[in-house]
Parts: sequence; C-alpha cells; structure tokens
Amino acid sequence: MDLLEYQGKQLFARHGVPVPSGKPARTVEEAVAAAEEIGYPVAVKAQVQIGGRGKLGGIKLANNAEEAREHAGAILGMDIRGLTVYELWIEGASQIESEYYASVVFDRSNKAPLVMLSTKGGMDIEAVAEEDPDAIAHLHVDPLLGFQDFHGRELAFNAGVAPDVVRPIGALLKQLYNVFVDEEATLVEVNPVIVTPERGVRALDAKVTLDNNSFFRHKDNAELRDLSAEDPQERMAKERGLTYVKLDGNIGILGNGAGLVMSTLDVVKLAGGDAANFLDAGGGSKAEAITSAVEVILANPNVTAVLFNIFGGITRCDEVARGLITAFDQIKPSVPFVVRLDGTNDEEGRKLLAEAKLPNVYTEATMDGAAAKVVELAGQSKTSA
Amino acid sequence: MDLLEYQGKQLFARHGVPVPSGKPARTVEEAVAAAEEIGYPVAVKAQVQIGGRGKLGGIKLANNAEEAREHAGAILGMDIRGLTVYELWIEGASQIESEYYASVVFDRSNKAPLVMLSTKGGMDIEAVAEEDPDAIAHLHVDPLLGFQDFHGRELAFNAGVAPDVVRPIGALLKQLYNVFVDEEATLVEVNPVIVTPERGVRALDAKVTLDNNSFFRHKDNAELRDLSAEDPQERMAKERGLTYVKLDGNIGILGNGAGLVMSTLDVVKLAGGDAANFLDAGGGSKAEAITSAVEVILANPNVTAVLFNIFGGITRCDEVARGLITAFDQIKPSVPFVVRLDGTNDEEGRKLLAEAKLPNVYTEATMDGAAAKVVELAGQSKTSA
Amino acid sequence: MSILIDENTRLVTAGITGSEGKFHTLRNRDYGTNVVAGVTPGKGGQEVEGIPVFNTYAEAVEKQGANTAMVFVPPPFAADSILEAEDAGIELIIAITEGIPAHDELRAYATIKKNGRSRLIGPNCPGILSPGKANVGIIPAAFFKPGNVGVVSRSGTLTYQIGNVLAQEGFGNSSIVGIGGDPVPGTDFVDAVKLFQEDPQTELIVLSGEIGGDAEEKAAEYIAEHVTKPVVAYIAGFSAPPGKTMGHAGAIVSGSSGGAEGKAAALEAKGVKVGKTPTQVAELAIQLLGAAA
Amino acid sequence: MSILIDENTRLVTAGITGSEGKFHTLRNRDYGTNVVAGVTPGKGGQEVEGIPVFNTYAEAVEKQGANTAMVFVPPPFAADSILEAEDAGIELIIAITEGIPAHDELRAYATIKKNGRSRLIGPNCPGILSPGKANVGIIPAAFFKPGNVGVVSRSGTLTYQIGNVLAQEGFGNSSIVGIGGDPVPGTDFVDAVKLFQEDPQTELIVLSGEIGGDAEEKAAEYIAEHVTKPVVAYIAGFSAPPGKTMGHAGAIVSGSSGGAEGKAAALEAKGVKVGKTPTQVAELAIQLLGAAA
Repeated sequence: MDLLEYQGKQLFARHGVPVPSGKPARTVEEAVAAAEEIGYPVAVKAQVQIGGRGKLGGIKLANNAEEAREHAGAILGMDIRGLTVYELWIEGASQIESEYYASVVFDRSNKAPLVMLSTKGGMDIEAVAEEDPDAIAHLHVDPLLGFQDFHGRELAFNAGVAPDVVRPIGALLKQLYNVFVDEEATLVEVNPVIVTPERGVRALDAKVTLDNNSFFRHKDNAELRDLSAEDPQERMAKERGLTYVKLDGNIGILGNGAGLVMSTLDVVKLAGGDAANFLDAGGGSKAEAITSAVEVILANPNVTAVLFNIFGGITRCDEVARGLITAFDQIKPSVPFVVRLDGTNDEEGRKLLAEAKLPNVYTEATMDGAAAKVVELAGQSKTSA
Repeated sequence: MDLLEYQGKQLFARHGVPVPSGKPARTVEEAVAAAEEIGYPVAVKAQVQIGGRGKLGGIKLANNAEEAREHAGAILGMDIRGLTVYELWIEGASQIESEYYASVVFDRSNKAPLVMLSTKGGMDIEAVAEEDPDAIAHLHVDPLLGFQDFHGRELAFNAGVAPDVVRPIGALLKQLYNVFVDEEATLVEVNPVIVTPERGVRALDAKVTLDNNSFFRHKDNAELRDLSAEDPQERMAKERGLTYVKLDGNIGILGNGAGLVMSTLDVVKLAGGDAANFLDAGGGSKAEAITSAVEVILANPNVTAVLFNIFGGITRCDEVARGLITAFDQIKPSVPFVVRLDGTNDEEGRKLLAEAKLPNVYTEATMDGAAAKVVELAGQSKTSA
Repeated sequence: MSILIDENTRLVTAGITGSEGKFHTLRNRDYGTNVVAGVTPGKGGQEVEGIPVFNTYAEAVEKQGANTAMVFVPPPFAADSILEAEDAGIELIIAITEGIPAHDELRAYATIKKNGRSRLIGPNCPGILSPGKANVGIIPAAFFKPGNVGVVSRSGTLTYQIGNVLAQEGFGNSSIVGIGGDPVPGTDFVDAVKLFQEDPQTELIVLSGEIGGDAEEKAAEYIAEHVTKPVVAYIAGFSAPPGKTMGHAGAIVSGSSGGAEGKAAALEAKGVKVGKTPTQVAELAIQLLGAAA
Repeated sequence: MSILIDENTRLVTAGITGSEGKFHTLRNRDYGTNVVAGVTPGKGGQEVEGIPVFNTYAEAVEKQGANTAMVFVPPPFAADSILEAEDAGIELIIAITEGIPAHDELRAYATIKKNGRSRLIGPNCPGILSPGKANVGIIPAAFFKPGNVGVVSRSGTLTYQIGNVLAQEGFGNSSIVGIGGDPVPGTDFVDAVKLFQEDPQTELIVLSGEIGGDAEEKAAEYIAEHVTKPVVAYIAGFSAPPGKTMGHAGAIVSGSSGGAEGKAAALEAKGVKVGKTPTQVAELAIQLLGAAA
C-alpha cells in the first residue's frame, strides 16, 4: 500500500527520522487551526499521490491565517490529475540550503535492499538516473547483517554530500533503513532531503510503500487509508479480499492467478476487445469468493459482457461453477457471460453449469475461443444498449 | 557484570518475559511495605549471587506483615558464604506445577549463542549435565538470522516439555534471546522456569551477565550495582578502569596484559609465593594509570611486597617507570618493590628508574628472577612485620 | 530424467493437517509421489491417511529420510517453516503458500543462500511436476504426460494453460516448474533454465514470464551464453497499463523497465522466440521441435 | 616463508590519525612494512608522514591496492571498521582494538565467515610479526629475529615474553601471531597451527594458551590428526582460583572445563609438550630443536 506524504512522515517521526513539524487536516477550519498551532509561515500541502504536486497548484505557502484559510479552501476538493484532494498536511515551512535524494527499495533483481543517495534532490530522480547515472550513489545491504554505519559513510562520500553533513546524512539513511525493515516497507523514498541553513538535515517529503502481506503484524499500518486513491469498486474488492484493478474497457474479466488474468487481458486485446478490469480471484477460490467477484465486476456500469477464464490447480472448477450459479441467483445479471473452465474438477464444473441452464451464459473450450466470443458479445451488447 | 536476581527480572519484565510481580527493598520497612503492596504470601529473597541461597536461609516465605518483618530483619545483613545481604527482593509467591531450566549463553567454542532447555529445572544444572546430558536440549542460533519460532518449538519438543506449554515455552525462549541480544548479555539463565497450575509459564529466577564493553550504549545497565559483591579495592580499581581481582596471598602483582599477569601469578606460585591480587594495567598504560594501580595494590593491607612485571608492546616502559616514580613520591610505600621492565622503550624506563634511586626498589632482568626475588622479600617483610 | 523431483523424491508436507495441505498431499501421493511424512507442531504421532505426522522436520528427516518439503502453512508462519526445513537439511523446499511478507522471504532466501545446502522453489508457486514420476504441489497433473519439453513459469495458472496447449499439440514434458511470482523467488529463470540445459530428457525449454522485474532479461543473457537447446518464451501483460499493480508483487510496471515489450525484445535479441499468446507458444514449439514431436 | 604477512603486505591503518594508530603505524613502517594508506572518515586527502589518508577502505583498495588492514579505532566503532574492511575486499584484517562489545564481534565474525573472502586476526590482539619481513601491530619487533619457530598466542604480552625467552636461547621466528583473548577470535589456534604446518620455514610450533574456553583442547585434537611438526605449548593460569574473571573475557574458569590443568592434560594426551613457565617452554624447544637451533 502506498502511503500519503503525511502518513509516511508520521511513520518517519516514530523512527527518529527528522521531519518538519506538521498536522493533517480535512477541513479549512482544521487547516487554519493547525497553521496557528505550528506558527507561520506554513506549507499547505495536498495529500494525493502525484509527483510534481507543487507545480500543479497542490502546495502553497501561507504567511498568516488569512492565507492559510484561502489556500486550504482552494486545495481541498481540488482535482489533481484525476485525484480529488480530501486531506491536507500543514507543516512548518523549511529553509533550504541544499536538496538531496534518498531512498531504500526492495531490489528484486539482487534480492536485497538497495539504498540510494544523490545530491541532485528536489527534481525528477528518474531523469537524473537517465542523464547523469553517476550522480546517484548505490549500495546493496546484506539483509542478514543490516545497515551498518559504514554504509552510510560510503554512500555519503560517494554521493559527494557536503563534508559537514556526512554524519547526519549517514544517520538519516540508517533511520530510513530502519523504517524500511521495521515497518516492512518495499519502498522508502525522500525527495528532497534538505540541508537547512543551520546545517541540519530533514526529510521534506515521504513516499512509503508498505507490504500488505505484513499487515497481520502491523495493525496500525493496516488501518491507514488514502481516500483520494480509492475507487469504489477497488475498495469493494479489497474488502472482499480480491485483487481488482479497474481499467478503461467494457469487458469484465475474472480469472484465477495473476499471470493467467494478465494473459487473458492480452488475448482479449488481440481479439479486438478492451478489458474493464483485472480481477484475480486467487488460488483456491471458494464459491462465495466467486459470487463476490461477480458483484464487484458488475458494479462497474461500463461492463457489457463478462469473461470467466479458469484453469484450476488449487482452484476447483466445481467451486467456481457453484459460485457463478449463486451469483446469477442473487444478482440476475443482464449482460452475457462467457465461461471457460479447465483443470481441477473441470468436468464437474461444466456439468454443474450445464444443469443450471443459466441464461445468457456461453461455455467455450479454449482461451482463444472464449476471448473471441466475449469480444463478439460485448460488441453486440454495446450496440444494443 | 553479573546482575542480582531482581535486576535481571526487571530487565526481563521490560522485554515481556513473564516474571512474578515484585519490589526491591533495602530496609525492613521497605520490605514490609512491598509485601503489603504485593499481597501475601510473598517470598523474601536475599539478593546475593550465590547458588542455593534458599538452602542457606536466604529465601523465606511470609504469609503476613509480621512474618515479612521477621524474615526481612533476619535476612538483611546476613552473611551468605562470605557475602553480606544489602538488598532484598520481595515477590508474590508462585504456585508451581513443574520446574524447567532455560538459558542463553555465549558459546565461544562455536562462536554462536547457545540456547538450552531442560525439564530438570530447580536443581543444580551442572549435575544434570553430568549425570543425564540428554535431559538438556541444546541449539546454536545463527547470530545473523537470530532466534526463530522453530528454534523454540524444536527445543521444547526435544526437551519433552508438557505439550500444552510448547508454545509459551517457545515464546519465553525467544524473549530470553531478545534480552540476550538487546541488552548485550553474555549469559541469561533462568532456573527454574515454572509452569503454574493455570498452565502459564514464568521465570522464577534470573541470572544475567552483561557485557561491560557494551555499556557505552546501555547507560541504564552501566548504572547497575551489586553492593554485596563489591570489595572496596575492586571497586576502587573499577573506578580507575583497572582490571583487579583480589586474591588471598601477600605479594602484590602488577603486569600489563591478562596473559602475562596470569603467567606471573603462576611463576610466583612456583617460586613459593602467593599473590595478593591480579592486576592488569592494560595495554598502553600511561604513567597516571600506573600510579593509580599502585594505590589500589597497597590499599590491601595484606601486601608485604610488590612485583611489577612489564613486557611492553603498546605499553611503553618509560611511562611505567614514570608512573612508579610518581607513586613513590605521592604514597611513599613501606614495602619493597621488584621491577622487571622489558619491551618498548625498556632502556629509557630502566634509566629513569636508576636515576630516580627509589628506596627499596629492586630491578631484575628476567621474570623468573623477579619472582624469586619478590618471594624472598615478601617473606622477610612478613617476618619483620 | 527430469529436474528437481522424480522417483527419488521423499516428500514431507508442512501443514498436512490443514484442509488444503491434506487435499494436495493426497493428490500428489495418488499421482505416485513418495510422500513419507507430514509436519504439524503439536500433532506429532498422528497419521493422515497412513502418512505419519511429526512435530518437527528434523524428526521427519531422521525417521523417514525426507529430502523434499512442501510448505502449505499459512503466510504468518510460512517463512519460519521454510527456515526450519533448511535447518533440518531438506535439500529441496517447495513453498506453495501465497502472501508471505516480503521481508520474511528476504531473510529466508538470504539464509538459504548463505548456508548453501537447500534449494527453495517459490514461495507463492504451484510446485513442480515431473510427469510420470512425481508431482509436488498443486499442478493439475492430468493434463500433462512425459515428454521432452521443460516448462518454467512465474505464474501458476499460466503454467497449466501453456502446458495444456502444448499437450493438445502432442508435446509431453520433462518437468514443469512454477517458480512463483513473489518479489524474492528462491529459484529464478536462470537457475531453472540451467537445470533444463543439463537434463538429457529436455529438448526444448519454454519460459513463461510476465511484466515486472528483470528476471526475463537476466534469463535472456544467460541463455545467450550458456544454453544450446531451443527456448521459446511467453510474456504476459502486453496490454497492462503502466503503473498498476496486478496481483503478483512482481507484476509492477515501473517506468521503462519491466514492461512486456522490453522483455520480449531482450529475449528475441538473444535468439529466443517469443509468443504473444499461449497458443502462439505452442505453434513456435511445433516449428522448433516439429520433427521430434 | 612466513605466514599471513610478508613483503607482499600492503597495509592500510584505520585510525591512523589517532595518536596510538599513528605511533604504531610509523613503527611498523620503520620496521619495513609496506604501509600504503590510512583510513579516517572525513580526513580523506590528508597525509600522515607521507602516508595518504582516505575516507573509506574502498578508496584505499582502489587507489593504493591495500590488501591488509590494521584496525586501531576505538571500541564503539571498531566492528563497523572491520565490516567495512571486509566489504571492501581486504584479505587480512588485524584488529588491535581492545574492548569491542561481544555481540559486535559476533556479528562481524559471522559476516566474515559467511562471505568467505577475508580473514580476521583478533580483535584485542597484538598483531603479527614476520621477523625480517613485516610487522603489523604492536609487537616490539626488536626482540625477535628470523628463524624456524612459529608462535601463536592468545595473550599479547605473553607472546613477547615467550618470544623473548626463545630469542635468548638463540631461536628465531617464522611468524608470531597474536590471536587475541576475546570471546570471538577471528582466527583461532587451529587456523594458525594449520598455517604453520603448511609453512616450510616453520619447524617448531609454540602455542601459548590460557585458562577459559576450549580453544586449546580443540587445537590438541587438530594437532593429533593433522600436524607433523613438533608443538610445544604453554598454558597460563595454573594458579588462578576458579570462578574469577581475570581480564580476558576468555579467562573464565567455569566448573570443570577451561582450567589450565585440563588443557595441559588434553595437549599432553595428544603428544604436545607443555611448559609450566615461559622458561620451561624455551627448554622444551631446545630439547626438540636442539640440533637445528
């Protein structure tokens, strides 16, 4: 799960990472009260996960209550690249002498955490990586040993930070690594890390991605929410434990296993259609999960036809068939379904479906055939709608 | 540093190790107040580092204030095998169904922490180890990986603990390992771990040895004291950063390096003498350290002669000579000194000593010769005293 | 021949007393896999349909000579189970469990690598099938028969899909290996391709990848340098929009790298044929092995 | 020949800008050791009597080809310095620092062992002297000359004492290795004895142990099985009362094991002669090498 800036900074503060003092706010009144408490000047910052918020008008400086009120009012409810601003972070304005970049990421390729540091902070780091790769110091950390003081020094010297902040930058990197490990993040990124005129260092932004699989032992983290990023169908799917991503097309997709679902999207595309969603019902899906998934898919009004593509391993096809039958019973869908069942207990599944005689449900033997059929049906529905 | 039972239990409590509730007390009044607060019955426990305190009268059960007063009065000030009881630990009495043994030690031989568990708790574990070694389950922990849940299960199953406490015993072992690592102990031992009638587990005793070298980052631990175990000369030496152990003989010994001092003790013994102390002035001793060491040695009234055995590597013999000269100037010792200087800057050192013409100081060229001489002088002093 | 599992496999299942663990273990045994033990702490001494259950892997190794473990325990306890299997000296550990925390996987992987005595497959994988010899995991074996095509895949269901298409075209398999889609797979494409290259039964290697990470690109490098057998690849996710996470932690398209087009290009640059759909993969296999099939 | 250090040693000192580090580095250089660099974070670019100082070991390796490190930094930072040296690929790390926390030593040792690219001597040791070739550490070299006796010792000053007695009897040394008295020595008796056995210059091995631990007992086992050269041993602490800690963390007599009598008996049972004093050690050496000396 990707955290909002202020959620990341609150995590940082708990681990001793130096951050400016600040408070979250959901109303103009809360924002002004926060600004009064913190003291002016303050930055009024839109809490949405969009790079370059500042340039898009999502960050404004307020020197007094009037300005705080004005900016909070302007930013709350604003649409930034499709995301609505529901929350603000009001924080004491910082004086900046230098801007650095620091991050800890999960490097799948090396199967180790990768720590990066650059003196080219405050700008698009991907552009820096492309134009001047040597400007970013890299270091892999042995996950069993953990981050050592010498790692911090080596990164600081290699990145060429100012000599007088080698130690505090090293300490900051160690703290960010602690956040990464203790909070079970897969990404901790700060851009910029600033050096103040008093030669202190501070995390001025925070981008943290937590590992959802770790939430069973991080109850507090599991409670964090980003209202701006939550699509209603995606939220519904999440509550039901389904992996659902909304897409732009009109063909609802359900499959088991991320790879197969992605492949299904590709095959539908090649057949001339466009998927309305990615939905992985997961391994071992039971009938209720399938019923639930059908509800989520049909909650998207763009859907004009649905494709079930199941190849059962841990998933049993008879369970899928039962789930679909229940869904038809409860929801009585108005769009056509194309169903392809293969794998564990496929014969039982197909038999159950045949016996149920569901209206407007077509079974197909192959994935390619199923894709062609659903594209055809979706086109007809669209036309007839 | 070896902790008293109550100091160990307070550390345990901070790491979630289940311990009976208790309070320390240094007076009868404090003891009674603690007992009243905890509720009867309570155990009144002498805080000295002697195995088998209970059998020696150092642990008594009190059922009411009168008994608490009586026992506290009897135990405070008591002498248990040469140690005076200055502190009590008053703790709620526990009901015991089973007694186990658990420990984490620093195993030098395998260069890894060793965790041990036995169902033969509440008795002399060294005797168990000798008579029935299979009764103790052993497991080395990879220090980079740390203690895993399966380690706890494996130990519990191998030791044959009651099936219903496999999980809590595993959890307790993990917590003890955390104490070991987080507090930088070299020994954490609990004998007994008890199983209560409610099938809970609890550490009923605590034996913890902390690594003095780690105190720079464990300020709280560095403050812990065991008044009963502190010999005045040993305390004096500790305050001065010297490694000093008081022994039973009459020949004061100073050397540089633990190995050389031990060897000196041996050679003096072979020459027919008995050392009054072990004193390692350490590597790189400066003049002040030497002066300081002489004060510590002479603070022991049994000393009738002193042997300096220095072979300089990092220690410079001229510094040792200067320290001795200053010591003579300040303390004006009445006992004879035998000095053997070899190694780094030995010529300068010997020259300084010769020029200083200290009274009653004999230089010898070899360790064997120096030992023979000091034994001779110590005998004469003793006779003349 | 086949790779990783065969007639010499002596399987112990962790989590055998759970419903899924039991279901698939018995299915594996029905297929012919030599299932020698189960492990469930606290249930030592019980039996599951004649399979003895132990409290620890160490006992399963000592008493039953287990050499292969299948991990079916829930995510919070799975890494611990993998580490226990490693500690007990199990040579091959196949972790089916999905949803293990990434940092747990990292520590388990690093420990296995450090000690160098075990190989881990997965986690979050369907297991391995060596048709006609042994099946460990959840691959539906009925679709596959012995043959000369080795399959390695990041995705479980895609593995079945591709294997099935190949089977319909008359191809059989030496082994089918699901390496899983998690951030830290114990065995990656390079490892599996190396094993297939060394396996005399395997004459064609099918590699089924997906968007995210750079495992396919690394495999392309390795194949160019070390593999003499023909390789056909499939990459899922051509139509995935950038920046969306789709199930597998691996399936994240980040910037320019990790995309399906880039992976396909990297493989084709090294002489590996890439199919756009599972069906195309089978067609490519026919082209390359037509005479042999 | 000699062991561990010689003419090919290229030394970097960590903590060269401290007074002790500087004093002994210059002394080592005066003896003939090839000192190529110093490391002090933040003082990169400076020089100490012509020796260039760098911010990191990595730079000292890259720019000066350092292959041996001497660690002279204070205890709170010493393990970090050792780990940095290991990370930079330094082959031989000699840690003089006394008072490093035991858990720090444990992690450093475990990491060095895991990666298998460096050897650690110490910590809390006097270093190594290969007379006539190189001196790294604080051993007073003036007392020793080249010869055929290899010395390995847990105690620094005892090393000098024994070496000195041998020198007075006319013996020279191949190498003198102080392995240190800390709980987790990077190199132990067995490692050092193995190196001396393989070193053609060494004809007699002197092993100087002390009470505590079981390193001497393990060495006795190893010597019986693998060492053909004569070995003379010395054990300090015959007169130590049980249960008292005397300086070295190692020197703890716990119950029946770790005592001097037991160690001497273990060594003698394997054919190793044991002296009761440093002088007796020299006498035993004369008996064994009399003709050769």
